[in-house]
Order: sequence, then C-alpha cells, then structure tokens
Amino acid sequence: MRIGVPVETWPGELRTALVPGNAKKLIRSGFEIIAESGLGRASGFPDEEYTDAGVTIGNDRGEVLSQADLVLRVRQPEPADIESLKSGCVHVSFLDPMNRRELVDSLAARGVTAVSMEMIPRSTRAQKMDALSSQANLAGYVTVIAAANHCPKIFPMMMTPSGTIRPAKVFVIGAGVAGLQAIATAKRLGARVEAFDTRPVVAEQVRSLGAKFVEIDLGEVGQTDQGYAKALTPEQIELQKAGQAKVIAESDVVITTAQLFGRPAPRIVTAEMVSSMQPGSVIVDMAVESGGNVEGAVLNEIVDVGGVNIYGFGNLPSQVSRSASEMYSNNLFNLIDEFWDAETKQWNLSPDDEIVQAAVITRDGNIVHPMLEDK
Amino acid sequence: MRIGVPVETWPGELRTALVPGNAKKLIRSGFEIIAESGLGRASGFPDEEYTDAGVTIGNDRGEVLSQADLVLRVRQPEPADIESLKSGCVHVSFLDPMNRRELVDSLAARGVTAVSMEMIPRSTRAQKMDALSSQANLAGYVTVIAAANHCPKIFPMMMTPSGTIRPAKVFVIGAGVAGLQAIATAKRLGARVEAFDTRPVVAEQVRSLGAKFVEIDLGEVGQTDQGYAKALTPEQIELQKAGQAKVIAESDVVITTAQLFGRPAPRIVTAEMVSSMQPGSVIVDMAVESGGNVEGAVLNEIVDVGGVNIYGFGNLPSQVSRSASEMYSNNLFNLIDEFWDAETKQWNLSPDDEIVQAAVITRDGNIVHPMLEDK
Amino acid sequence: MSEELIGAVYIVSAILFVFGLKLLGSPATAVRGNQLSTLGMLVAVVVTLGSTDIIDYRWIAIAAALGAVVGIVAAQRVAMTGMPEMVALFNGSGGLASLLVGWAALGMEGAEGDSQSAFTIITVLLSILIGGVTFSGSLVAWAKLSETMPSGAISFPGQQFVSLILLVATIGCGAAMLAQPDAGTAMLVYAVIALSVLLGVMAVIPIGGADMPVVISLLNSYSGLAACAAGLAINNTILIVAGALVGAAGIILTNIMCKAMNRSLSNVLFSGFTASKSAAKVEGEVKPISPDDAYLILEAASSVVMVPGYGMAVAQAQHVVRELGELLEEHGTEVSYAIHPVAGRMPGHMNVLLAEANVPYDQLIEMDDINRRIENVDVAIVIGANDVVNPAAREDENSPIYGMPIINVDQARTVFVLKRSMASGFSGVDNPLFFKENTRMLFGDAKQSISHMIAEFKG
Amino acid sequence: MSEELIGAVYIVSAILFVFGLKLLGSPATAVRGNQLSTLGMLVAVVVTLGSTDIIDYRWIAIAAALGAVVGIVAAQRVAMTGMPEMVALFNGSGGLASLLVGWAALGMEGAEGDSQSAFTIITVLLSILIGGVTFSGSLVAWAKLSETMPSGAISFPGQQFVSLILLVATIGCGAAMLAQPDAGTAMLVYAVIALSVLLGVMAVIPIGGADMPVVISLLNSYSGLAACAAGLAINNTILIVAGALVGAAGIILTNIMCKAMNRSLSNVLFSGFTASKSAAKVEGEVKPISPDDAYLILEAASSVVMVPGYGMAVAQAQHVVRELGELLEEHGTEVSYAIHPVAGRMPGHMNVLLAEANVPYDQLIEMDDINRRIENVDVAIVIGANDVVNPAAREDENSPIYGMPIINVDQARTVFVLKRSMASGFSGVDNPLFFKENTRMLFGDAKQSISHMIAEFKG
Amino acid sequence: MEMVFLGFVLMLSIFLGFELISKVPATLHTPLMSGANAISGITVVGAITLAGGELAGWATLLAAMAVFFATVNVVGGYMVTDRMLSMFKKKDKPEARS
Amino acid sequence: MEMVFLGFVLMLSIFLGFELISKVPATLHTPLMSGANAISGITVVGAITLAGGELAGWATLLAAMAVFFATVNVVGGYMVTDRMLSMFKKKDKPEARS
Ligand SMILES: NC(=O)c1ccc[n+]([C@@H]2O[C@H](COP(=O)([O-])OP(=O)(O)OC[C@H]3O[C@@H](n4cnc5c(N)ncnc54)[C@H](OP(=O)(O)O)[C@@H]3O)[C@@H](O)[C@H]2O)c1
Ligand SMILES: NC(=O)c1ccc[n+]([C@@H]2O[C@H](COP(=O)([O-])OP(=O)(O)OC[C@H]3O[C@@H](n4cnc5c(N)ncnc54)[C@H](OP(=O)(O)O)[C@@H]3O)[C@@H](O)[C@H]2O)c1
Ligand SMILES: NC(=O)c1ccc[n+]([C@@H]2O[C@H](COP(=O)([O-])OP(=O)(O)OC[C@H]3O[C@@H](n4cnc5c(N)ncnc54)[C@H](O)[C@@H]3O)[C@@H](O)[C@H]2O)c1
Ligand SMILES: NC(=O)c1ccc[n+]([C@@H]2O[C@H](COP(=O)([O-])OP(=O)(O)OC[C@H]3O[C@@H](n4cnc5c(N)ncnc54)[C@H](O)[C@@H]3O)[C@@H](O)[C@H]2O)c1
Repeated sequence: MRIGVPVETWPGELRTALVPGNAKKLIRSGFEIIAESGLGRASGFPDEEYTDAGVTIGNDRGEVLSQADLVLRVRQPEPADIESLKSGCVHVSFLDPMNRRELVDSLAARGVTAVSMEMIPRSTRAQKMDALSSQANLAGYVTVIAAANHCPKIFPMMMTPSGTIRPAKVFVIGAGVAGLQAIATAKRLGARVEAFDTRPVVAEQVRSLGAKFVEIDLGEVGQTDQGYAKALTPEQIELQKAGQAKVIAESDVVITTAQLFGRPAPRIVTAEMVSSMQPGSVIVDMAVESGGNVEGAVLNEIVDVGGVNIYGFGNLPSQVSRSASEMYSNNLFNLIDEFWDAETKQWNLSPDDEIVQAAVITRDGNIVHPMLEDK
Repeated sequence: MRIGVPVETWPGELRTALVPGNAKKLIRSGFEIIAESGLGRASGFPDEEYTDAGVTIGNDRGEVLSQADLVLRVRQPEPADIESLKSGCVHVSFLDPMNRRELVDSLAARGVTAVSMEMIPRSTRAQKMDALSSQANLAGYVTVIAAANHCPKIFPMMMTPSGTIRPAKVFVIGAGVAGLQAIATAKRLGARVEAFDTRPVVAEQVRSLGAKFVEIDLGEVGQTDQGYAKALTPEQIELQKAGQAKVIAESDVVITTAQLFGRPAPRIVTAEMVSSMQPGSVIVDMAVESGGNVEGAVLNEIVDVGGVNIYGFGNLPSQVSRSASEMYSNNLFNLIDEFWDAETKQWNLSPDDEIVQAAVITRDGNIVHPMLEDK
Repeated sequence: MSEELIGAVYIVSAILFVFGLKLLGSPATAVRGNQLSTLGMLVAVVVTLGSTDIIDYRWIAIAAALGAVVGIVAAQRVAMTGMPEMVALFNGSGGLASLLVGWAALGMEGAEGDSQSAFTIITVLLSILIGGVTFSGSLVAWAKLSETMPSGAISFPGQQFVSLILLVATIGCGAAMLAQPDAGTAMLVYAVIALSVLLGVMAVIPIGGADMPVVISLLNSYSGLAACAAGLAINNTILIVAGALVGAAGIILTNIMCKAMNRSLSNVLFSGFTASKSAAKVEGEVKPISPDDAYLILEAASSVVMVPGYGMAVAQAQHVVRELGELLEEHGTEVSYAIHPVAGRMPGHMNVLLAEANVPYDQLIEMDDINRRIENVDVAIVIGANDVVNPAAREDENSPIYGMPIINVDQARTVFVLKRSMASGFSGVDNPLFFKENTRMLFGDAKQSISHMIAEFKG
Repeated sequence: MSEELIGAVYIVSAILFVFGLKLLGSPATAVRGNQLSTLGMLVAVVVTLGSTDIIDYRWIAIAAALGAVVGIVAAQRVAMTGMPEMVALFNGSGGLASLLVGWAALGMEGAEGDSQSAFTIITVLLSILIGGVTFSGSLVAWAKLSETMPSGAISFPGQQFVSLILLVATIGCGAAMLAQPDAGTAMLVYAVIALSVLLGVMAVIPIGGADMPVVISLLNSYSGLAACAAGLAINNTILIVAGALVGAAGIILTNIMCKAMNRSLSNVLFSGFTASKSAAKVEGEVKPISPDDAYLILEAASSVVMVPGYGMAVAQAQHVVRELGELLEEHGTEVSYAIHPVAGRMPGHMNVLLAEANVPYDQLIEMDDINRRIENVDVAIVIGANDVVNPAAREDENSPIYGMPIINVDQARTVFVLKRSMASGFSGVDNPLFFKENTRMLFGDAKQSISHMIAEFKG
Repeated sequence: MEMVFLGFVLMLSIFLGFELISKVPATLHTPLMSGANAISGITVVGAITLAGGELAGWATLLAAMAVFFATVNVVGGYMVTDRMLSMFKKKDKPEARS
Repeated sequence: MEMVFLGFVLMLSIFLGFELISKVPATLHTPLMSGANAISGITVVGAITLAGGELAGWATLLAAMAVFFATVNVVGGYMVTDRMLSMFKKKDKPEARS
C-alpha cells in the first residue's frame, strides 16, 4: 500500500502530516511512502531525514497525489489537489465537512474515501487518534507563550532590591483541553491564574492545577456525552458576562478558549470589558477562527483597542510546528495502525467500526456520514 | 526642586523613567514634577495617571527640559535635548559614557551634572539603585519568552495519548543576573536546562535553580571585585568552545548572556556550532548590542542560518516595558531618596559619597569621573 | 555468695538485657545493644556459678564446654544466607533446654515441702509444653528453610482436629499430674513431652516456607516464655524477667514482621488450612491497609513504581509523592514514575505536576516501558488513578473501556491504591483491580496518606 | 481479703496506671487514659478498704470525705488559666500526705521486730524528706504562679551554701536516727521535717515564675518518688510500683518540657544563681540546637516566620520548607515567609523557588512589613540566609554592609539559624546574629534539618 | 528473696515509666503532668492502711491527715485533668479516618 | 507476698518488653530476632543451678543436657547476631552529623 504525503498549501500552515520517525515505522510495517519535496521543511524536518527513513521523494506534487492509495495531510485539500487524486484512494486530513460541503461533494464525486480528523470520536479507544485534542493542547500552551511575549508585564512575582513586582493575573475562559494547558503553562510561569468554564465538572480540574475557579452561578448547564459544552441560553450568557466583568477588569491577560462543537463560538467578552482593562493588557482569543469569543478580535491580527492588545491568531498549533507535527503524525500513525492487519498486510477501514462510522465522510462515491447524508 | 521627565526618543525604547506611583511619592516628599505628554504611553501609563498623581504635563518637550532642576530619563540625551537643558541641572540616565565621549563633553560644556546609571557601583548599599541589574534581570526573563515564542518545539515534557514530547533542551551561556533569570524561567516552563559560565562560583548558583552546570575546565579564571568576569585568554576561549560544542549541537535553544564589563562581548558561539543544531532551533544572543556572543547575530533582526533562528534583539527589557519601567523608576526613586534631606528639603549629591564618585560623570562644567577625566 | 547479692547482680543483668533489646531496635546502636546483652548474660552466668547452691561443677563444665564449642563452630560456619535456619536451630536448642530444666525441676520437688507443689507442677508443665513446642516447631522451621523437607505448606484433612486432640490430651495429662502428684508421674511426664513435641510439629508443618521467618520469630517469643516458666518452676528471678521480656518483645517483633509481609499473624499461622478451602471466594473482597502498614511493606520493597492519576492532582499530592520517592531512593529502593498518557484531565497533566515537584525527567517512564517489567516491581503505588489502571480494559470485552491500553499494575507483586472511596473514575466504570488478591486499598486523601507514610519513614 | 487477692488487684490497678499514663501522651486517647487511671485508683482504694488490716473506718471516712469535698470544690472552682497553680497545690498536698504516711509509719515500727528497722528508717526518712521538699516546693511554686509572692527569682548571697548546709544537716539527723533508733527519735523526726520543708523552699525561690511549670513537673516526679518511698516504708507494693512509674514518667516529662522551652534542666534549676553573676559573658557563645529540640519549640510557637536565603536554594529545601509551613499552619500556628529583596543570587531567586514549591503568594511578606511586627514573632527560622539577616548592617558602622536594610530576625523572640557551619555569606562578613541570646544554630544541610523537624511533627 | 523482688519491681517500674512517655505534644504537657500527679496520690492507699490500723493515737492522727491530703490530691487531680482534657477535645477538629 | 511480687515482676517485664520494641527497620528484623533468641538462652542459668545442685542422678543428667543445649543457644546466638550486625555496619554508609 502506498502512502502519499503532499506539502501543505494552506497559508501559514507550518505543520506536516508525517514526521520521519513515523514514516520509518510505517515502512517497517510494510507501507511504501512517497512524499513531496520540502514536506517537513517548515517544521524542521529536512528531506534527508525522510529519505533516510526510506521515503521516496516524488518528482512533483501531482505524482505524489496521483500514485497514493492513502493520502495524509493536515488541512483540507485544494480543489486542484482533488483532481489529482486516484479514484478509490483514502484521504485523511482535517476537513471541516460541515462548513465545506462543496469539498465533500467533490471528494465523493472523485470516488475518494475521505476521513475527517475532526470527526474522530472522543471514545477511550480513539483517544490516541484524537488530533483535535492533541492540537488543542498545544494551542493552549501557545496562547500563554504568545500572551507573555506581548505582555508588558512579566508573569512571575519578584521581590528585588528594585521593588516588588506583583505576579500577573491571567484569566482563562473555557477550561477544556486547551484552556487547562493554558492554565498549567501560566501557572508554571508564576502568574496568578483564575479560570471559568460553564461545565461544572471543570472546577475541580482547574483547582487540580493549582488555579482558582471563578464561581458564577448560571443555573443548569449541561455537557454532551462527548464531553462538549452545551450552548448557554441568552440569559445565562448575560449572567456569565456580569460575573466575569470584574475579574476581567483586574486581569493583565485574558485567554479565551470557549468553543461549542459544531457551532460558532460564544461571544462572551464585550468591548466594554476590553476597555475596562489596563492599557498594555493582552487578550488572546483562541476561538477567533470559529467566530471569536472577544468582541473586536480579528483573525490573524493583533488589534489595539485603547492600549489593550487583542491577539487573534488562528492556527496556533502551527507556532509550535515541530511538536504539533509530531503529535498529529502520531495520531495518523495510530489511526493507520489501528486498521492495519499485519498478517494479511491489509488496511481495512471496516464500515462496522465505530471510529470509521464517525470519521469517514465519503466512501465509494457517496457521502456516508449521518450528519451530512440527508442534507 | 523641580523634576522634569521627557518622553524617550531612542528608537524602540518603550520604557519610561518615572511611573505614576513613584511620581506621587516624590511629590509627597516635596518635589515638583513636570512631564512631557505621552510619557508613559508606551509602557501602559496614560497621562491621566500622572496628572492624578500631581504631575504637571508640560506644554512641550522644550518646556519640560528647560524648567527642570533634575531630569530623569532612560536613555542618553539627544544633542538637541542637551541644548534645552538648564545649566546647573542634574541629568540622570543611562549614558554609556565610555563610548559616547562627545555626549559627555557637551553635557559638561552645558554645565550639567550628569549621572550615569551604568556606573552605579555594585555595593551593598547601592543595590537598590542598580538599574543594570534590575534591567538585566528582566532581560533574562524576556530571552526565554522570546525563545519559546520562536521555538517550534514546546518546552515542557508531555506524555499524552498522541505520544510523548521530550522536554526542550535549553543551554544558557553566561549565568550572571540575566543568565540566572533565564535559567529560572526556562526551568519553570519545564525545559531541561544546562548552563555554563567562566566564573566558577556560578556553578553552585546554577544548581541552586535546579539546572545542570556544564563543567568545562578552563584553568584559572578570575572575577573583578565588582563581581564581573575577567576576559579569557585566547586559549581559554578555544577550550570553552570545544567544551560547549556538543551541548550546543544537542540543544533546542541556546541563550547567550556572556558580557565583559566595559569591553566587547566574547564571541563564543561559532557559525559551525550554529549549523550543528537541528533546524528549527533558536539562539537568543543577549549580548548582541555589545558585539554579540554568536557569530552571525545581527542587531534587531532574526537571522535564519540553515533553519536555525538567531534572535538578536537589543533592548530586551523594553519588551516588558511596564515591569521594566517600574523597576527603573524605583531605582531612580531610591537614588533621589538616598540623597534627599527631608528636613532641609535639599537634594545633595555630596562629592564625598562613594556612589556619587562612581556615578557622576560631569559636574560644574567639568568631567569629574576618574575613568574619563584624564583622557 | 548471698542470695541477696546474686539477686542484685541479676537485676544488673536484667538492666543490661533491657538496654540491649532497646538498642538492638535501631541500626545505629544495634551492635552496642548486642554487646550489652552479651555482657548481661555473662554477668548472670558468672554470678550463678558463684552461688552456694552449686556443689558440683563437673557436669556443668563438660556440658558448657561442649555447648560452647558447638555454638561457636555453628555460628562461624553458617553462610550469611543461612542465618534464619541457624537462628531456628539455636532457638530449638533453647526450647529443648527449657524443657529439660522443667523436667529436671521435678527432681527438685522432693527437697522442699509439698506446699507449693501445685504451683511448681503447673510451671514445670508449662515449661515442658512451651519448650517442647518451641523445640520441635523450630526444627520443622529449620527443615523447611534449609529444604531438608519440602518447604511448601503440608496439610491433611482433619489436621486442626488432630492438633486440638493433642492439646486436650496434654491438658489432661497435666490435670492428672496435679491430681495425684506422686503416682505415675514419670509416665505422665513422658506423655506430656511427647505430646508437646508433636504439637510443635503439627503447628508448623501447615505453614509455607516463605512464612518461616515469622514463625521463627514467634517460636522465639515462645522460647522466652518457656524460660520464664522454667524460672517460675525453679524460682529464679532472672529467668522470669529475661524470659518475660523476650517473650513480650518477640511478640511485638513477630507482629512487625507480619505487617511487613502485609499479613496478619493468624493469616500466617492458619492460611495453610484455609488456602485449600477458599480460593475463589477472595474475589469481591476489598483489603484496606493503613499507612503504617503500607510503610512496613514499602520499607521492605526493592523496587517501587508510582502511578499517579487525576486524584494526585486533586489532592495536590505531587510534592509529597516526590518526597516519598526520594526517601525510598535514599533507602536503596529503585523508584520510578509510570505516566499513563491519559492520566489526569489534560494531556501532560501529570508531567506538569511532577515537574513542579522537581521529579527528575529520567524517572518518568512511559506506559509501554513499565508494562514490560511490571512483574518485577515489588510495589506499585497507584495515587488517585483509576481508569488508567483498570484491568477491565484488558480483560473484560464488555467494558466500555475495553481495548484502552492501561498500566498493568495488577501484575506487580503488591499494589497500593490510594483513593478516598470505592468511587469510580472519569469513565464511571467499576475497577476489578480493587478486589485483586495483591491489592491493598489505602483509603483517604492521597496527600494525607502519603504524608503519613513519609512520617513513618522519618520517625 | 487475703493478702494475695489484694496483691492481685493491685497488679490490675498498676496495669491500669500503665495504660493510663501511656494513653495520656497522645491527644486522641488522653481522655480515655485519664479514665483508666482513675479506675485504677478506685480499684486500689476499694480493695485496700477491704483489707483485714483495717479495723477502724471512722478516721478514714471523715478524712476522705473532707478531702474529697475540698478536692472537688477546688477542681471545679479553678479557672482554666489557673490550672498550673492548682496542680501545684494538689501536688503539694500529695507530698504532704507522703510525709505524713512516712511519719506515721514510725508508729508502726514497734509492732514488728527490730529486724528490718534500718530499712524502714531509711525509707521513712526518704519519704519524709522527699515529701517535705515536694510540699514546700509546690507551695512556693503556687505562690509564685498566683503572684501571691513576687514571681521573679529570689536570691541572696550564699544561698547555695545554705541549701548545702540544710542537706548535710538532714543527712546528719538521719544518720543519728539510724545509730540509735529509739533515743530522741521524736526530736530528730521534727528536725528532719523542718529541714525538708526548708530545703523545698530554698530550692524553688531562686527560680523565676516563667519556669514554674517545669518545676511543678519535677516536683510531681518527686511526689511519685515520695509515694514510692512511703510504699517501701510500709511495704505496700502498689505504692512502690505506681510511685516509681510516676517518678520516672515525671522526669521524662520534665525533660520534654525543658526542651520545649529550649532550656536544660540544670539551667532551669540553677539559672537564678548564675544569672546575676555572668550577664555579659554570653556574647561570643554559640548555642546549637538539635532538630528534635527545635521541633519542641516550634510546636509551642503561635507565630513563625521563615526567612529563606541562598542556602535554601543550595539545599533545594523549598519543598520541605513549604511542607513545614503547612504542618505548622495545620497546627494552628501563623506562618509567613519574609523575603529579603537580595536574598539568593538573583533578583526574585526566592520567589522562583517558593512558587515552585507552591507557597501561596499571600504568605510572602516584604522586608519592611515583617520588620514592623517582628517583635511579636515567636520564632524566626532563618533558612540558609546570612547577609540579609546580619544585624551588623544596622549596628556596626564599620561593617562593609552597614546601611543595608535587613530583616531584623534578631528582634524576634527566638531565632533558628539553619546552616551548615559558621561560615560567612556572600559578602564575607561575620554575623553577630549567631551569638545573640535568643539565637539557636541548627547546623546541617537545611533540607535535612527541616526534614527532621517535619518527621518530629508527624511522628 | 523479698529484697530481690523489691529491687526487680523498682527497676522494672522505673524503666517502664521512662519508656511510657516519649513524645508528648505541647498541648498535653499540663494535662499529663496533672494526670501523673493524680496517680502519685496513690499514697492514699498507704494512708488508709495506717489510719485504719492499730497504731498509736498520734500515728493514726497523722495517717488520717495523710488520708485527707492524699484524697485532695487524688480527687482534685483527676477532676482537674478531666476538665483540661475536655477543653482540649472541644478545640480539636473532628478528624476523618486516616 | 512473694506471689504478689512475682505477679508484679511478670506484669512489669511483659509491659516493658512490649514497650521496648516499637519500630524496627526491616534490615534489623533478623538480627533483633536472633539477639532476642540469645537472651532467651538465659535458661542456661537455671540449668546450671540444677546441674550443680544435689538432685537425683537422672535430674542432674537432664540438667547437664539442658546446660549443653542452652549454651549452644547462648553462644551461637550471640555470635551469629554479632556477625549479622557487623555485615550490616559495613553496608551502612557513614552518616554526617545531623
Ligand atoms: N489526560 C487527558 O487528556 C484526559 C482528558 C479528559 C479525560 N480523561 C480521562 O480521565 C481519566 C484519567 O484516568 P485517571 O486514572 O487519571 O483518573 P480517574 O480514572 O478519573 O480516577 C481518579 C481517581 O482519583 C481519586 N481521587 C480523587 N481525588 C482524590 C484525592 N484527593 N485523594 C485520593 N484520591 C482521589 C478518585 O477516587 P475517590 O473519589 O475514591 O477518591 C478517582 O477514582 C481517563 O478515563 C481518561 O480517559 C483524560
Ligand atoms: N539577590 C540578588 O540579586 C543577589 C545577587 C548577587 C549577590 N547577592 C548577595 O547575596 C547575598 C544574599 O544573602 P543571603 O542571606 O541570601 O545568602 P548568603 O549571605 O550568601 O548566605 C547563605 C548562607 O547559606 C548557607 N548555606 C549554603 N548552603 C547551605 C545548605 N545546603 N544548607 C544550609 N545552609 C546553607 C551558608 O552557610 P554555610 O556554608 O554555613 O551552610 C551561607 O552562609 C547578599 O549579600 C546579596 O547582596 C544577591
Ligand atoms: N477521550 C476523552 O475522554 C476526551 C478527549 C478529549 C477531550 N475530552 C473532554 O472533552 C471536554 C471538552 O474538550 P474541548 O477542549 O475539546 O472542548 P471545546 O474546545 O469544544 O471547548 C473548550 C471549552 O470551552 C468551554 N465553554 C463553552 N462555552 C463556554 C462559555 N460560554 N463560557 C466559558 N466556557 C465555555 C467548554 O466547556 C470547554 O471546556 C473536556 O472536558 C475534555 O476533558 C475527553
Ligand atoms: N550588589 C551586588 O552584590 C551585585 C549586584 C548585581 C550583580 N552582582 C553579581 O555580579 C555578577 C555579574 O553580574 P552581571 O550579570 O551583570 O554580569 P555581566 O552582564 O557582565 O555578564 C554576564 C555573565 O557572563 C559571564 N561571562 C563572561 N564571559 C563569559 C564567557 N566567555 N563564557 C561564559 N560566560 C561568560 C560572566 O561571568 C557573567 O556571569 C553576578 O554574579 C552577580 O551576582 C552583584
């Protein structure tokens, strides 16, 4: 079976879908791999490392795509790339299938079996393939590094002969995978960290990292069986805003990671709250790609609102492209490995499997995913 | 006595010499303060905070400079500014007097008493005025934040379902004030930290922060009675380079802070060592302003040498301008306070005082500092 | 020498024994303790030889000389690994001596009036009984340890019943002797001796070889009691005091040793019987353990793996965990930290906490690596982890977490699970680990439990 | 009741006392301990009343009833703060009782032969002497505590000489009584009683009021010994055993209390004499302390300030420091961390380490704030700091560090300095703090020293 | 022989007394002292034997006085100890099983 | 009276024995056991009194055998304990003053 890995073309995407270490393991398992030249350059893996691992460097992108039975990549394919794909091949990547219906259609039309990495279920068994989590985790780290880098205050407390610097106050809104890692990283740097999330179970988790949970009584708030938050009612949103306002005004850094799976992110930090912060404060809006938690945040820009900088970069994992590539590549490896039959040397995406059912979007020319089928 | 504080004009300088908190304390002691509008804008202190503290905002820069008996600033004055100064006034700032002889001459000619903050002695009594230390300390923190921000690897170790990420290796060369803070910050972020310094006493200090000291036998290396390192002989430099080479090759981040007081910084990381590092690694050269420890470092630029980024920004404390301004302003406050006679409301830079002898460069039209006088 | 003087010297000798025993309990002073106790013995023997009661030294000299030679040769020949067996033999020899002294004391009886003969007879019988049990029990223990006989537990149906009969018979003989002090005494004495020896054998054969050190310690306590009984029989204070001291101290030591093996004394003594009867019943039973007892087991372990989970984070126990790890290492134990990839509630949760607590990175081990060598781990300490060590993921196809790789702590020799209750973890699945034979539940907040253990280590 | 039966009950009562004393030593069991001991006393008294020796109950009933009423009223009336005085009074009353029993025992003598009169006389004298000292000493202690008399140390020239004379005179009287058991006994007895009472007064008046608790504890041990002596005089085993138990336990308790005050017993007993002679000499003398003793002082402190320095960083003691802090807080002690701006070797050095160890930011106090309230701090623990607590910076104009603001730990009530040696710090300047009256040097690696203290807290 | 037994009893009691008390928290110092003091009132037993026995009048009087004082010590001592300990118990926060 | 003393002596010895041993590190279990075992060889004292006394021949013979066995126990026990402890001491790293 031949795996093809093209270079990412998405603007600003520095990750790669396959790192040399995993390439080696796959080849040992019996795969053949062809990659486009420059595959890992942006994340620090030169071509030689791939060839050392046994990867063939294709002559051009077309060759890589057209010869592959299994295409691995980070981002959704360009329409042009879909043209090059072999009919019947499997294409694994983030796909955003809900919002990119036309892409799904053309993949189906081409006869490609498309696996969407965002749709990997959050089951115990699938954890090792859960790229959404692995990347969110790194994004959480990046938010804090970016905030520290833009914050005119240092994070830790210091008592020195030149005076005492109070620790910076960091407020993390949304303590899912990314939020928790943000909390941990900010704590490490010595900040005073507070956090809020609508899911009540999170309070204990926040405290388990040594941070303070801001108690805001919103009434009943549920979570889905995948562990995602349910959307708040408008009244609840108002309650939350009221509860947060004071904390935000006193914070030097606010990091928002509040997301709702499959819906636009809630708008929870208002312009008023932004202006209540001290000049020089930093807000990092991690949800900016899915609509933004913060009023005034602009994708891929730092907006200065009266001295407060709102950092709205998308694709945060790309900022630690090497680590992110390793993790993503591990997720893909685990996925391939899960369905690889070492004895028969067959790769078998059995339609009965839970994971396959959840993550495969198109197969044999049809859209097979229940959430898309009937649209 | 009237204090005047102008806005900094040095390119990229975001710090300010006086923060509102200290302005208030000075006014309470009996000073009058006039400041240029926008004084603290870059470091997050709006004009209102100053006026609230009792500071008069001058109509223009000329007014501020010409009316002041005591001028506070961060950076050395522009020639134009010197023209505006009142004869007989005191001017406190970093001055770089060794390298800016012409500036010293014109200050003397103008009859200004110039205090150079770099020349504050490292005595126990003067520690609270030691701006070199307070700023170096912050610079050490910034090196690590900048490195983390540019490093495609995350610093901490993580064992996750998507694989284990090994901790980043950080190597700090030169463990003075800045180096030690860099070590502490990198440790906090979870990196594996190693460090080297030529002064043997430093080994224990490095270990006291939980980092590893790289032992390189250089033979006899001294330190001055101010605690500064002595320059190495060319043979010793070679020994050091040889000893470091392997550690550097294995590091993800190298931070150099090696300085020699009053001399150019030693060139200790060669191009060869740089190219031995993995692509994506980061080098932060903190000594770039005084000549650079790293071959290929360019002031205020990030140079990409075969995938390795050499970060050569000067004026690192400005990146945390708020904290840096607070500390610098505290240093100045302590200096003023030290020579302030609360009863007679007199500010008296007695020529007999050790600190005055060390830090005052010109007085009454003459160059009075022993290191400059006889040139 | 006057009786008062001898008594005074005996007091000195008893004081030396007290100090000796006390000092033997701590590594720094143990050598001196043994010396003091030796001195105590020497003093007691010398002063006894000076007693006016003794009129003929020949037998004493010969027997003592022979005994000393045998003792010296045996003590010097024995290999370091053979120590427990040797102690068993010496102990048996001491038990036999008490038996003989008791027996010989019957010959003394005529000399004084009949007045206290009941007391004497009872004490003589006690010294014969305890001495005999000690003697034969020690021999069996020796044989099992040296593998002269099969070291496993030997049992046959009705064994306990037979033992009971023997005991009743012994008591019967004793009663008979008391009833008619003169008639048929000799036969009854022989019977009691034979019965005691048999009893000793019956008591020890059903116990497995691995438990022998505890048995020897218990028999050692008995031999102290035998000496005490002999002392009562012949009215010798130093025998009474020293014997009682050793008897009591031996019981405490036995108890300590049981705890170090995580057993109760009755479990050691009678498990041979019960093991055959109820093997399957154990499932479903939770065995709690106290921090003190956990300490004793840890202290004897040579490799320990810490397996932290979300509970460690909740308890914020990372600092004490590291401290316990350091203490164990100082103690010579190999310590590592096995991190499951999904332990906690965020990726790298355990890493953050352990790094904060300064656990060296080299000691962090990945799941696969630890699973490869988990069988050789003496104790796995599960600190507030649950799902990630749930063997149902490996064994129970119907479990919601089936197929998730786990850290196989259940395959370590002993597992401590530190948690507050029997509650389930994140996945809400029950955990059969808690019911395994080699699992001990250490209930309570993880930080407090570990602090307790640390205190034991330091105290 | 037969003597044997009474003896057996006495044994039970002694066992109850043993358990009672043991359980009184731990907070969880103290209440039960006191109950057991009460029961022991009850049993002993009841069985004694049943003795055949007692032929007349009138005196007993009256005296006991009166005593019980007085005891009950006194015990109920006393305020919680007046406890130590009350205990002193009770103790004195017990001492007086022993004195009286000894004295009365002289009346017993004629009944039996002259055979053991020497023994009886000696024991009677001992019970009178010890009982008398206990009695008058306790009264003085009570008077000082309740401020009925000036609580300070009272001393006059030649005081020790007078005491010596009194002692010699007592011994002389005793010898005279032994020499001629019958002639002039009464006068000699009066003399001994008077001398004992005087001795008790002389022993306690030179001791200051603050040390009275220790003195009471010591006198309590004496009253046990007095009871023991009385028991020997009248040949009563329970008096002997219980008295000796209390005598021994009291000495250990006295010792523990001395350590908690960071004093030696002889220092407590004789400092009244020495204080006047050598006040200035103390400078230049270093007073080391062991972690165990340091623990006892910490345990009694209600506010503690930790002052970390570079040595804490070198020892990497931050985690144990925080642990000690937490333990103290759990114990109800107020704990804070005073950070000197230049402690360590880089700005914020202590902050990094303490943050790593999770010390809450609120507990970090700046130099100026702590200096304002340092006089009210019971114990300042200096952990590897030196220059930053060097009072020479404040006091000695010639010191190179003169003028540097320091943390004025020397003004706290007690200072522990944890370092490995007398070496100087970064600035190379000697530190007079180490020689101050209220400073105790706790030599050794800071981490180890603190670990020791923690172990004491937990053990 | 009785002297020997006496010696042993004394010696053993003293050692046992030493071993019984080892580490006592500061809060228990006073109660323990007071509790031990009550035990030392055991003299009451001796006083009773003498006061009830057939001694000379003066000795009986002394013994009766001894009974009085010893009873004060015993009754007062135990009660005071109990009062102190009950205080102590209230202050103690209830501890969870460990 | 002697019985009472005997009772006290027994009781006190047993309590003292209980109190003496509290926490023993695992490495000392075997040496302590062996050392205690040697002390239980105190029977030798009793055996000596009997073997040297004026008893019937059979009793003297028994007593002599008792002397033999008890001596083995005492001499061997102490020596073996000493050997174990000396091993132990060598392994022990020299500790600094604390
Ligand atoms: N790592 C990740 O990224 C991530 C993210 C989301 C979910 N998860 C899931 O989380 C689970 C992690 O497994 P785990 O074994 O670490 O945790 P777990 O299965 O959730 O079990 C934690 C256990 O800790 C105990 N505990 C809580 N507080 C304690 C305290 N103060 N002292 C002592 N014990 C305490 C609880 O028992 P008591 O209540 O009886 O004390 C509980 O059973 C997995 O199911 C994983 O899939 C992981
Ligand atoms: N904070 C800064 O930015 C900075 C920078 C440079 C210099 N300094 C200077 O450094 C000094 C700091 O004062 P300081 O009081 O923190 O430290 P210090 O005066 O240097 O004293 C540290 C003390 O710690 C003890 N010590 C070392 N290792 C130890 C261990 N393992 N266990 C216990 N004790 C240990 C040493 O005594 P033993 O050897 O007897 O154990 C030493 O006396 C000041 O003079 C300051 O001016 C500060
Ligand atoms: N296999 C597994 O068991 C597994 C794997 C990954 C994640 N999870 C769990 O799933 C949960 C969600 O993970 P995620 O990080 O991907 O979620 P997410 O990215 O969808 O959302 C981030 C966080 O924002 C919060 N949020 C939503 N609306 C908010 C509002 N108005 N205000 C504040 N916060 C708001 C959510 O509660 C969530 O915690 C986590 O608890 C995680 O532990 C489980
Ligand atoms: N008042 C005081 O006591 C006081 C105040 C501030 C600093 N100091 C001490 O002064 C010392 C120097 O302080 P600094 O940070 O300003 O020094 P610096 O900025 O001049 O130099 C930085 C470090 O580079 C090191 N270095 C020089 N050449 C090197 C080489 N070839 N390789 C590796 N390292 C090299 C130096 O030893 C020094 O540690 C520190 O030890 C500090 O503790 C004391």
